[in-house]
Amino acid sequence: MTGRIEINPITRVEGHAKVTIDLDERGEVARARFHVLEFRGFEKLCEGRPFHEMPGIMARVCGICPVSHILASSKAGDRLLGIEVPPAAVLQRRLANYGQVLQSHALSFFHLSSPDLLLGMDADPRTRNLFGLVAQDPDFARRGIRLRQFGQRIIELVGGSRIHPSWSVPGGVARVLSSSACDELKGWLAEAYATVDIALTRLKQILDRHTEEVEHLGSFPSLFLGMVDDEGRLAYYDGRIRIVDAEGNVVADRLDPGRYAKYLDEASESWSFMKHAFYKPMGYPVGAYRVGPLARLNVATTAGTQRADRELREFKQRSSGAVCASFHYHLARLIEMLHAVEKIEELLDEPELKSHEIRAKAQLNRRQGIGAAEAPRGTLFHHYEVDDDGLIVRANLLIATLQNNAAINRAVEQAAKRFVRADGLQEGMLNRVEAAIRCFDPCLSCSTHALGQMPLSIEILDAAGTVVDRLARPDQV
Amino acid sequence: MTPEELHQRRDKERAKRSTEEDHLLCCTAAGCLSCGSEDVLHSLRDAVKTTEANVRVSGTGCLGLCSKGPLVKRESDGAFFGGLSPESAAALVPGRADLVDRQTLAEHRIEPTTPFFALQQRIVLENAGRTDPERIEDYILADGYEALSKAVTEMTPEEVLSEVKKSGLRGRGGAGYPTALKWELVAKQAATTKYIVCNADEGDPGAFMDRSVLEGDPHRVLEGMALAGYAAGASQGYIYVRGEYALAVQRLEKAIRQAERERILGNRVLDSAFAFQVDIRVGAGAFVCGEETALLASIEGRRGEPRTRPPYPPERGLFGKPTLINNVETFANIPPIIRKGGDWFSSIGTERSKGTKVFAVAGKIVHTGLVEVPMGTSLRTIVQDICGGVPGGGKLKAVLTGGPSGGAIPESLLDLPVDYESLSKAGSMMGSGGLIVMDDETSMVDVARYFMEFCMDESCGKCIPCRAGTVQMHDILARISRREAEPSDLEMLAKLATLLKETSLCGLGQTAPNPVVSALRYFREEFDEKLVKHPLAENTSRTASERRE
Amino acid sequence: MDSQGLKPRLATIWLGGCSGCHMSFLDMDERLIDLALRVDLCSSPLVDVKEFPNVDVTLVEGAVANEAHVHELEIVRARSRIVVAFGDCAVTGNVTAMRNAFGVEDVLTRAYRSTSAVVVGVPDGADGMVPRLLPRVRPLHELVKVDYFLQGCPPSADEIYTFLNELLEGRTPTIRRFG
Amino acid sequence: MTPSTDSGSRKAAPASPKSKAIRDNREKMLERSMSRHAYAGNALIEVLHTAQELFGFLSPALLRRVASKLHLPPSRVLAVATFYNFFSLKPKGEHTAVVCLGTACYVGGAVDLVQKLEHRCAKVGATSPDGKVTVQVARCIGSCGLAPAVILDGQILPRVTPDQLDAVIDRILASPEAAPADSASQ
Amino acid sequence: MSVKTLKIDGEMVTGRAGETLFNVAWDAGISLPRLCHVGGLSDVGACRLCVVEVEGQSKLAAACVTPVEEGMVVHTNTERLREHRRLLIELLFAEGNHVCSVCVSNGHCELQDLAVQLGVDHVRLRYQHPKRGVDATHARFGLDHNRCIFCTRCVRVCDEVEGAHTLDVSGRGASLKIICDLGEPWGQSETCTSCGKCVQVCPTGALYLDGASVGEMEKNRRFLQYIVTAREKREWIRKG
Repeated sequence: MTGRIEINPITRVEGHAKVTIDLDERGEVARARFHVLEFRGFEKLCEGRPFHEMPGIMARVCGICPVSHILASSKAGDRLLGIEVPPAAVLQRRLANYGQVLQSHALSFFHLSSPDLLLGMDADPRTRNLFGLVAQDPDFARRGIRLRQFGQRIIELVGGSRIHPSWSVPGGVARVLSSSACDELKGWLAEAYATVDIALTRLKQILDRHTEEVEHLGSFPSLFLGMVDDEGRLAYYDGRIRIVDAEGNVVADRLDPGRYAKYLDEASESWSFMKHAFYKPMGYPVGAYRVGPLARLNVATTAGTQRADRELREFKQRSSGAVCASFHYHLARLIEMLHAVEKIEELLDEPELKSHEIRAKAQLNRRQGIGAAEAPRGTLFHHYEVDDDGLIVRANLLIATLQNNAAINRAVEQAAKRFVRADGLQEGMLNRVEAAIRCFDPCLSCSTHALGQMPLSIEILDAAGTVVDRLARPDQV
Repeated sequence: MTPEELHQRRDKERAKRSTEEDHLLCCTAAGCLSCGSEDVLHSLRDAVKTTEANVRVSGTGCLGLCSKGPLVKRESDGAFFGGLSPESAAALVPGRADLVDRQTLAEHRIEPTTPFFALQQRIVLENAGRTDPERIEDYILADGYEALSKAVTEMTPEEVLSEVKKSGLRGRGGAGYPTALKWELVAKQAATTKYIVCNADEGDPGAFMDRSVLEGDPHRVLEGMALAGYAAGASQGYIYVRGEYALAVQRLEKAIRQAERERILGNRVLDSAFAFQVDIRVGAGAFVCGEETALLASIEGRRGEPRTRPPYPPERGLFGKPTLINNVETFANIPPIIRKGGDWFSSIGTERSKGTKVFAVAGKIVHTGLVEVPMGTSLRTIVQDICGGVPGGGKLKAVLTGGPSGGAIPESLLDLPVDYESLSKAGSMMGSGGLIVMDDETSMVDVARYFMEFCMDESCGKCIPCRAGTVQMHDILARISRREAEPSDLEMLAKLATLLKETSLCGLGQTAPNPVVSALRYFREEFDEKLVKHPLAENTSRTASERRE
Repeated sequence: MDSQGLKPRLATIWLGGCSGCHMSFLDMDERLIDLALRVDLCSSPLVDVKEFPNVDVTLVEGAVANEAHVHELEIVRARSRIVVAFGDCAVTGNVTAMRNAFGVEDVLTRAYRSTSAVVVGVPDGADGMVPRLLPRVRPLHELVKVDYFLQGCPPSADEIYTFLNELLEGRTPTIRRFG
Repeated sequence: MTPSTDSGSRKAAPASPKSKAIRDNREKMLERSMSRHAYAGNALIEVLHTAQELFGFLSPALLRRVASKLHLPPSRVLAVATFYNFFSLKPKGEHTAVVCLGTACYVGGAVDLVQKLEHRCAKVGATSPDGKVTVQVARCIGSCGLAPAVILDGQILPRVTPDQLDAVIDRILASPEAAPADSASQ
Repeated sequence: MSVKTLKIDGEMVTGRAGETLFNVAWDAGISLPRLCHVGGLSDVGACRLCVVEVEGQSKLAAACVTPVEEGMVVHTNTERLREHRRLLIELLFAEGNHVCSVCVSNGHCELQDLAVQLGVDHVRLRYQHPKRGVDATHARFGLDHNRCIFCTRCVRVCDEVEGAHTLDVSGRGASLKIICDLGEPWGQSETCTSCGKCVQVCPTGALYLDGASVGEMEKNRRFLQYIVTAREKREWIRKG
């Protein structure tokens, strides 16, 4: 029996996507693909706009990580002005970025993935969610909600609003950070450390029960890409690109993010709105690489903060080379949260943070500007070309999830082959395929510059393409 | 020229004419010109040269029956000849009947007793078929400038005004404001400089009455303006002519030159102390300039954007001075009123609408052309009796009056007498006099959309309701046409119609919804029939590329 | 449609938007826990129930940008007592609709053909694997009846909370902003 | 948008400057027109009419000269020039075809004529790529008795059918390099 | 100078002969919605938002261009007027490209404020999405045609107060466009004095200071009355 299974939509991910699973004559999985179904066309719709407006417009690429887009966009704008941004502005931007890493990772872990991990892959889909978690473990759920709240509160106090703050602009930032704000944020630190600790402990405890998932939800060798500073420490706001291979060997180092087009490129396929990025010297599709928490921990020599480094050393012992199991994105995410809280504490003590010198003004001095930053899901590039008057002529965005596209596809296929049986199809099988996707915390909104959700149905088609079986979720009848 | 000289000139011309055997008048209005009447005229003149006969051949103003052009009128028996070729026309010259056979000429002959001519009463168009528009002598022969002569020699300005008041004449530009009231307003202004403006920016699609008057009898308009100047105390007049009317401009220029040369216009009008001169301003293609404040702006060399009133032009008009604005047909009515008296004029027409009205009839009609009838004549008489109804036995559905500011009058209401009040009660308006006949193949939704497109294109854009509202109304109408609109769209259409009517700055915007409102009033079912309940269901069944927004 | 249980049934859905409104929903923070006691969140990108159920209120984020959205919106309208246009994209089209000044073809070309080194295919929906884009991004109320409009890009958590609270208390929420 | 309409039309304007002598002459004529109006700002529309008749279209240089001679702000001159359909800021093709879209013509099927011209020559308001024909529409030329009407180079074609129009276009396109418009008036 | 007594919304008020209804209402504490009117510039009555009902008149009157008359009875806030004003605002939003969320004037925009004030919670009309551009050629200012509502305040301030008449409106109807000189890019204007008054009087984000990002463009119009009084009366009065 040949046929096709479609998982549509993928839920508890940020975006509109589906999976198709093609079956061979014996009813076994021959191929599985991950399709992103949303598209908004930011590269085009920003054409003709003044570059000063770009942070505001580009924030709307994604409501989950708007700060990353604002930062990459402002940095591209800084380049267009050709100036050095005042130190206070850089500190503010860093602080907001860590706030963002914290809130986004909290969302991914507590709100979206922990139901799988803590309630179980096969739990009742009706309660396998944040609210189910609230019912079963209210304290843990509340902690998760509050950890995300802390991250959002940082953004709110620094940027003026939690989502799409229009504060970071070409040349610096537009708001002075008050002492009272810093004081309030310091008050959150103790609870944040405690919550991350509890989450780390819980996750490590259950890893033993998830050996199947660790092995089969996207465990394969690949390249990893992320930004580190000159000492090889994690660098989210600025740093240079390092690429390592599955063995942990550095393939390329100290690459200038501003010259990304020299070593990275993209491919388009008709079956997905999400493009596929690859490392140019190796070509498409072999040059596919992974970005994001797992990649960053694989490329970084050290985290650069005490507690995170302790966790990082333990993490690196999980493999002789790079950690290749995509399931460990979850763990990497928690370690990054710990690192973020430490960095936030560090930054809040910086006296310069509250300085009133926050914005450098200049006329347009360059025609091209590229800004890069580590977004929660991986390295983010914004590339603008402007005309003589500073109006956008061409924009290109290279987005984290897009760079994971090939890996997600591979993980989906691996999970499908391992868990999906066409005869006796069960909901839990498919949830594992989705869980493979959730490891990457794909922000489909970002990656296709849009986002959405679809109803789920799985249809098994025969060779002629007619539906021979249809699996509905239990609640769907 | 003194009044005496004027009379002498008239008598001399009359004497000359009495010796002539016949007078052949070939229509040289735009309609016939484009059917080759110039060649016909040449052919007639050439034919005359080949005979001994003392025959006068002239061009003349629009004879009305444009659908049969080129037209020639023979004065001796009053007969008309239509659809003539230059060859067949030459046979009209006495003694040259040999040029074509008898039968052919008979086929071209149209009796003056045919309803088209017999049922009309001509005041404004009285000189069409009588005079050559390019010769001032012809105008003088037809009692031209007699009224002006009478006014400056025998009447005070107040007396002129009072004749106009007695006549009951109302503005022929559309709204029907009593002419004398307007004149009075200007007359009582203390300012030393005042202006008379003739609105010859006939822009309604489907209207060509003013054009025919300007082309066919330019002196009449000049005389009317001069009389207004005398009554209101103004010595400068402007005629604002549509740029499209090049022939009218040419003839007006010529007429002004002639009148100035004869010192009928100028510093001493007919040797009196009254001074009056007229300049032409040529429009440059903007319908909104038919609106009086926009027209004034345009004469001042500015964008033709209307301004709010008050102050009204009689108080503050052209260059800030008191200004009297009337349209062509209104001025054309003045000379006979002064000549024959206001009482004579007011004996024609209805209780509240006096005199005659010229209509330009077009569309799905046998005889397209110009028709002048007394006020109060029914639309049915005009359309069925005079103009012969719908051709090919088609069914008449509605008559559009008032152009983009008017509306459709359904067949059932055709017995409506033509006057200002009846038409506006029926949801249309007199407008300048365009009358378009629709048969049952015409979609009223389409007609409403057409007029809205016109208003949208012609909106000056100054005020929001007109600029953006016409776009939205057009959008809805277009979607109704394409069967993509739903009932709520029709509600919004009605809301917008009210908004435009009540809040637009000038008449263009205020009346732009009229065709839509009247179409909805009488032909609602044509709209309902095109609505869809769920435009979505239809939209999604088609591919994106097929769907047009 | 009556709610099955005692608690009003709430759903959220996202169409063509950035998910920022949903994030703002989550920004209600601990009030979410309170809310969970008062309403039943039956369907949402945040939960695994994928077939859209009958509900009392649905918050719809995002503009209508492709054919799948049109289909989903019809289902939502048919199964919801109250439909709320949730955030600027749903209310006005917002940034999502900025592509309307360009044609769909231009937008796809710019995004896929002219930026990729390798073009195996362009996702124009021709092969049925992805939904076709609508020629024009549209706000919700152009396609279905919308009962309430909650402006903002995104509406703040406080505004969302107040709005839902008013609705739960049986009052008519009032508008506070535009854009 | 609409040019003059009939045989009484103002003389067709030469589209391209010929010898320098002629150009100088035209400038002199424009100057004379402005001087006749005593360089008054309120004569702007009259002067623009003259300028367009002389030069075929209103180039920026021409507008600038008019503005400075009439002591008007340049923006006002452009504002006026773009308000009226008559004024053209771009040179026209060798031939101009204007379809009347007045009510009578519309009812008589003028839309089909527009489509025919758009199909064969250029979109409304544009000139065909070979520079031969400029397609325009008018909102009633007042020849409603002749509906539907097309004005080709100032001549009214009465009661035109799409097929007749086809034939006319064939003739135009087949004609060799059209004689400059000003030679026709000699 | 004669004084006229009239009734606005039930209150007896007085105004000088020749004074507009708008100003008399303003003095009486009734602020009518408006976009084209701004104190210190001539009135054009273009936006129609200040239309009021005058008893005994069939037509609505735009208060900014209607002189007060003795015994007038005026209503400024009836249901009919509110519905008209609401629709006028919707027309403006549908006509241009007003993406409030990413506009430099977000939060400081008269159009946006009026939408809120008049209860516009969505636009019932089809958005036209015109393709308009941005003129960013001037070193200090920008002109985003997408956000222009053609109130012509900029044109009037440039002509009447600055005296340069650099700006004007070209085209007509839906294709209106604010132009500089002969349509040249603003930065190449020979007549612009770069005074910036146009930017400050603009009610939306159409005119902005270069470098402004989302929500940063706050306008200041107090200078206008100051300059006009100074020029006309030779009195230099700073109010408030």
